[in-house]
Amino acid sequence: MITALWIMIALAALLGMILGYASIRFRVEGNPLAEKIDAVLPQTQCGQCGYPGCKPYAEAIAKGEADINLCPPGGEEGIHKLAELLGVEFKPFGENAQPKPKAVAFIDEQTCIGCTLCIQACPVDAISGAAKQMHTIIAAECTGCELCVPPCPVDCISMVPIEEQLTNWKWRYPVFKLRQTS
Amino acid sequence: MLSSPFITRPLTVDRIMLRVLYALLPGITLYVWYFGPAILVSIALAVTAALATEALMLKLRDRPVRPFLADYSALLTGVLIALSIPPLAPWWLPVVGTAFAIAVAKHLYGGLGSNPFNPAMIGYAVLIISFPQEMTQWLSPQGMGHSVLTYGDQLRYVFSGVLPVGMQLDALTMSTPLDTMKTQLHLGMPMSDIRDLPIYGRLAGKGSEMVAAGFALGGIYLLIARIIPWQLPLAFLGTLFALSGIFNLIDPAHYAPPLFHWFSGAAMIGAFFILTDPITSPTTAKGRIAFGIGAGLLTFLIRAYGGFPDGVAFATILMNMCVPLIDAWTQPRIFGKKKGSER
Amino acid sequence: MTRLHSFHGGIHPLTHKKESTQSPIISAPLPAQLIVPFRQHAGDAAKPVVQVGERVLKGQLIGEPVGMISSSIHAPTSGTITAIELQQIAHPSALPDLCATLVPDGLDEWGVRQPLNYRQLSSDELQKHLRRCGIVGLGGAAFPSDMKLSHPVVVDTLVINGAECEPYITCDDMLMRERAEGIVRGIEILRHALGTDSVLIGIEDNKPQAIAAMQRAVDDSSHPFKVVTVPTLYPGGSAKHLIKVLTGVEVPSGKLPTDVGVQCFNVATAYAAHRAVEHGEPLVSRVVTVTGNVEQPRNYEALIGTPFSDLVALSVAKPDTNRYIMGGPMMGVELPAVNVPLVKASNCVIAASDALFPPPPAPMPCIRCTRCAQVCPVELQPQDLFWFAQSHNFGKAQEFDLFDCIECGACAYVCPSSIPLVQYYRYAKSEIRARDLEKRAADLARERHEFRQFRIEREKQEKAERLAQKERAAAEAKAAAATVIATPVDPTADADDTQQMRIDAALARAKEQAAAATPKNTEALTPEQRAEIEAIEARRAHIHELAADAGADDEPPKHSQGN
Amino acid sequence: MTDYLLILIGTVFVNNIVMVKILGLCPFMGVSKKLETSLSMGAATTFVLTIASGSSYLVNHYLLGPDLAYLTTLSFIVVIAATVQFTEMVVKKTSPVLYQVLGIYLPLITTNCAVLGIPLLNVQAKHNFIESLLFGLGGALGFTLVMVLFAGMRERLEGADVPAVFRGTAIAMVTAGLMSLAFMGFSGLVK
Repeated sequence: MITALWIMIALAALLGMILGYASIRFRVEGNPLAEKIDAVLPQTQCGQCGYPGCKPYAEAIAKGEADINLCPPGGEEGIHKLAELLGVEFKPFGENAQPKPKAVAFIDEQTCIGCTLCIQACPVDAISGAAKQMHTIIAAECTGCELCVPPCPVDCISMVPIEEQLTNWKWRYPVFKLRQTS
Repeated sequence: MLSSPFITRPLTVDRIMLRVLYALLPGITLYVWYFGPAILVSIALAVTAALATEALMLKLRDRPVRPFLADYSALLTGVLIALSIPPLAPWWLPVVGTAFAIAVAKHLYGGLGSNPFNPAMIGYAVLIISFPQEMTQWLSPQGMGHSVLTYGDQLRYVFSGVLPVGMQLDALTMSTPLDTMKTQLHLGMPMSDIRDLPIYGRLAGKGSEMVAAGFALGGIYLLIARIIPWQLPLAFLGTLFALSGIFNLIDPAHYAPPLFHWFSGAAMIGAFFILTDPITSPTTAKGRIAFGIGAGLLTFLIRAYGGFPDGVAFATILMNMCVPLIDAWTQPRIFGKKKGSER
Repeated sequence: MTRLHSFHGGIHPLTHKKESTQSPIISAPLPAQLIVPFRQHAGDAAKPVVQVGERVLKGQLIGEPVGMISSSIHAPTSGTITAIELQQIAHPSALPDLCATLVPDGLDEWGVRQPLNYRQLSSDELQKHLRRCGIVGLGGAAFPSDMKLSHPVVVDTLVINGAECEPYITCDDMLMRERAEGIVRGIEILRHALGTDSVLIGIEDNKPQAIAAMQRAVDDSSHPFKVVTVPTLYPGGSAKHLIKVLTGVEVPSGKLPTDVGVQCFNVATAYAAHRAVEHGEPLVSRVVTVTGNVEQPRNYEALIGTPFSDLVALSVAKPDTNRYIMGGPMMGVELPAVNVPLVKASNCVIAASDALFPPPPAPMPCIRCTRCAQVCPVELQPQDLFWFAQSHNFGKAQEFDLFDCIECGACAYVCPSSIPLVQYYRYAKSEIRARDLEKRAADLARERHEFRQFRIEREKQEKAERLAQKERAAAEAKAAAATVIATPVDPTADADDTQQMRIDAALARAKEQAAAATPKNTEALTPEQRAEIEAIEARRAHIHELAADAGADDEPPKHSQGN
Repeated sequence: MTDYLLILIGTVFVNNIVMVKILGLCPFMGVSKKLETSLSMGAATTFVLTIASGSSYLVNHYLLGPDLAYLTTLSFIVVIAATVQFTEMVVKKTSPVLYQVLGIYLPLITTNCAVLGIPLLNVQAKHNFIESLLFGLGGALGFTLVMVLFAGMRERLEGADVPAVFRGTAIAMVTAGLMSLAFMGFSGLVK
C-alpha cells in the first residue's frame, strides 16, 4: 500500500515537473483569434450585438463570453463563417436579432438643423458637416448601422435600402420546378 | 430568366442507365441458361423492392416520384443486388437487401447523386454479414448437382422454403468456386487437385465463368459506347491480374492463376458495372486509376487472405470511402495553369 | 503551313450558319427612333455631353469616356436628342440603364470626319484616336480597343479572330466575304500600333468563302499576314483558345494575352479600326445577324441604337416566335424585351421558339458522370464547381478555379441531367464578387472606426493636457500672489510631473495595446494566415500614419465636436 | 520483423480502433467536419497514443510489475493526462488556430477511450516495449486514417440534399456505421 502511494506520488511529481517546464517553455501571449473573428465581422460598428463595436464583440467571442448569433448585419452567412472558424455548430438568429436589408442613412437636408449629434454618433465618421451647418451622409462610407437615427432631435435621418442596379446586379440561384418528365 | 446555353443535346440520365441495363442482358441470359430461372425471380423481387422503396422514400422526402422512378437508377441497384446473391435465396433476402440499400445507402444521403457508397454493394455487405448462411446457398449449375430441381420446385423453395420430398438442400447447393478454393486450400489440398474438382470448368467455376464472360461482353459494349470510363475496369482488372499473376508464379500450389480470379465471383460484374458507378467513383482520370488499383489490391487481399470468399463488394465500399480524398488529390491542371502551381 | 495546336474538350453543335449566309449584307433602313445606351463597353459608362433637345450630327460625340477603361459614344445619325433617361437595355437583369433617345431627321448628315494616315501616327496617337472614335471589341466582350493596344511588354504576334465558333452567328463570316480589303487594312493599322511582325488570321474551316476572300485580300495587300484555317470546334473562337490553337501558347490563368506576347482582335474590330482611321468614322453602326425563327435570315448593317424589333420586323419573325436571344445560342442573353436597342457588342439576334430551342427537361441531380469535364475547354471539373455552387460553398468553388470558367456552356450542352450549370457558375461568381466588395467595405469601415477611436482618445488627452495647463497657470498665479520671497518650492515641477505621468501612462497604454494586438507566436502559420496578419499590420501602420499626419497639422479632420 | 509489420497492419486496418473496436468515437464524430482539422486531431492523437503506450509500458513493467497490477488503470490515466496536457501546451503555442478549432476535444483526448484502451490492451496482450509502441502507433494511425476518410466524406456531404432530420450528426452516424460495415471486409485478414 505504501509502495503504491509512493509510486503514485513519484509519478505525479515527475510528470508535474515536466508539465511545469513545458508551461514556461511554451507560453503563449496575446489572442490572435480575436483578430480573426474581427476580420469576419461586417464592421458596421452598430452595437446590435450588445458590445460597443465589432472588435469588442470579437474579443468577447474569443473569450467564449458571447454567442455567435448576435450580429444581424453579418447575416446568416456571417454566423456560418464564425461557426466554421470556431468549429462550432451553426446557430440561427434569436427572435430580436433578425437581419434587415442593407441600407444607408439619408439626411433630409431641409429639416436638418446642424446639431452635430449624428456626427458624434457615427462610428465610422461617414457624416460630414459642422455645427449649425447642414450635414450630409457619405453614402460610400455609411455602414447602415442606424446609430445616427435615434440622436437626431428633428428626426431628419431615414434609412434608405440599397436598390439593385446594373452595377450591383447578381445572377440568381437557379430555381426550377421539378416537372414530371414524360 | 434562363441563362445560356439555349441549346443542349444530352444523353440523358435515364438513357445512360437504360444502356447499362441492356449491357447486363448477356450475363443474365447466360445465368439463366446455366443455373435456371430462379435468378429471374430474384431480380423481379429485388426490382420490385427497389422501386417500392424508392417511391416510398421520395414520398417521405416530399420529392416528385415519377422522374426519379423513370431514371432507372433504383432498378439498376435492384438488378445488381439480385445478381450478387444466391438465386435460391429465400424471397425476403433480395427484398431486405434492396430496401436497405435504397433507403439507407441512397436516400438518407439525399437520393440520386448524393450517396457516397455504392448502394448495391452496401445491400450485399449487409446481407452477407447478417445472413451468412442464406448467402452461401448457391445453386449448382444444371445437371451438375446430384439432383435437379424443376422450375416449379425452385419457385416453391424461394417462397416457402419447402423442398420436394427426399431432397436435401446440401445436395442442391454448393459454395462458390472462390469459396471452395479457399476452404480446400485451408484443408491443405494443392491447387492442381482443387482445379480437378467437378465444379471447376476451363478457367474458373463451371457455368459461372461463362456468366462472368457475359458480363464482360456487356462491359465491353459500355466501354465502346463510352458510357463508362475505361480507366476503372482497366486499372481494377489489371491490378487483379498482375497481383494474382505474381503470386501464382511464385507459389502456384497456393495461389490461383489470374484468369481464375478474373472469371470468378464478382470480378467482371464489379469491374464493369459496380466500380463504374459514376456517383461513387472518382471524377478525375488519375483518380479513377488509383481507385481501380486500390479496389483490385483489396479484392485480391480479401480473396487470398481474408475471411470472406469474395472481396469485390468490400473493396468497392472501402474505396468509396476514399473517393473524396482521391478526387481532392488528383485534380488535373487547368488551362493556363502550370502543373502543380498553387491552387 | 502553320502547325496547329489543340485544346482539351470542346463540342460540335449544329452550326446553322447556312441560313443567314445566302444573301449579302444590306443596310437596315433608318429607324423612327434610336436608343443609345451610354454603357456599351466593358468598364465605366460614358458621360453624356449633349443636352436634351440638342440637334446632333452623325458621328458627333454624345458621351465621353470616364476613367481608364471606358469609351466614347456617338450619335449614329443626325437628328434631335429627345431624352436622356433610364431605359431598358439588352441585359439579363432587365434593369434599365442611362440611354439617349435620338429622333433621326432623315438627312443622315455626317459631322466632321478627319481621315488620318496611320503610318504617320504613333501608337499613342492611334490609341487616342480609337478611344475618341469609340472603337471597342466587336466580338462580344466590348473591351475598349485602345486599352488592348497600350501594353507594357513587347507583343510579337497579332492574332485576328475570325473563328466565329458560335452556332447561328454569321456577321463576321459575311463581313470577311464582302469587306476583306477593309479588314486587312484595319489589321495593318492594329499591327502598326502594336509594332508586331507576325500576324495570324484564324478562321474556322466551315467558312471556305470567307477564307478565300481573306486570302485574296491579303495577297492583294502584299502584307505578310497568314490566313490560317482552324478546325471547327466550339469554343475555338474564345481568344485564349484561338491563341493556343494558332501559336501553341497558353495564356496563363488570370493573365492577359499580352503577358505572353500575343494580342488578339476580332475581324469586325479590325474593320471598325480601318473605318475610324482611314475614313474618320467613329463606330456608329455594325453588321448584325438576324436569324433563327424568321422568314428571311440574313445580315444587316445597322446603326447602333436601332431597336431589335425593327431588325426582326425586316426579317419577318414567324408567328410561333416567343422570345429573342442576343448573341449566339451558347453564350447569348435572352432579351428582356424585343424593343431594346442594338449595341456595339450585339453580333446576332436570334428569334427563338419552343420548336427551335426546346426548353430543357427538368434538371435531375448530378450523377458525376464527368461528361462536362470531358468537354470543358479550360479543363475544369464542372461537376465539382456545380456541387459547391449549388450548396453555396463559394470558398471551395473559388479554390476549384471557378473564375477561370469562360461560361462557354459546353458543360451544360452535354449534361445528362440537364442542369443549368452556367447559371450556377454565374450565380456563384456574382455572389463572390459582391462578397469581395462587402469585405472591402468592411475593411474600410474598420479602419475608419479605429481611427475614430484613436481620435477620440487623443482629444481626451488634449483636454486633460489643457486642464493641466490651466491648473498649472492657476497654481503659478497663486504662488506668485502669495509670497514674493517664498520657500523654494517649484509648483511647476509638481504640475509637470503630473502631466508627464499622464503622458507616460497614455504611452504605456498604447504600448500595451500594441503588444496585445501583436501576436508573438507567428511561426507555424499558413500563408493565408500570414497574409491576413500582414494586411492587419499594414492597416495598423496606415492608421498610425494618418494619426501622425493629423497630429502634425494639429487639427483632426472633420473636427466638429464642441470640446 | 514480420510480426511487427503484422501488428501495425492489423491495428490500422483489421482491428481498426474506431471502426472495429468502436473506441474513440467522441473525437471521431466531433472533429471530423473539416479535413485539415481531422488531420491535425489525428496527428495530436498519434503523438499522445504513441507516447502513452510507450510510457505506460514502462510504468507497468518497471514501476508496477505483477504485484501492483491494480494500479494499472490509475497510473495510466495519470500518464495519459500529463501527455495530453503537454500536447495541449505545444499545440497552443505552435498553432493557436488549431488549438481553438480542436477546442474541448484536445483536452478530451485524455478521456478518449482509445487512448486508455490501447495501453490496457497492450497489458492484456502482454506486448513487449516495441510491440506496445507499434500497437499504439498503429492504433493511432488507424484512428487518423478513418478520421481523414470520414472528414473527406463529410465535407462532400455538406452539399448533399440530405433529408432535414438526418442532417448533421445523424447522417454522420449513419456514415460511420456504413464505414464500419466496410471495415468488416478486413476481418480474418490478419489473425
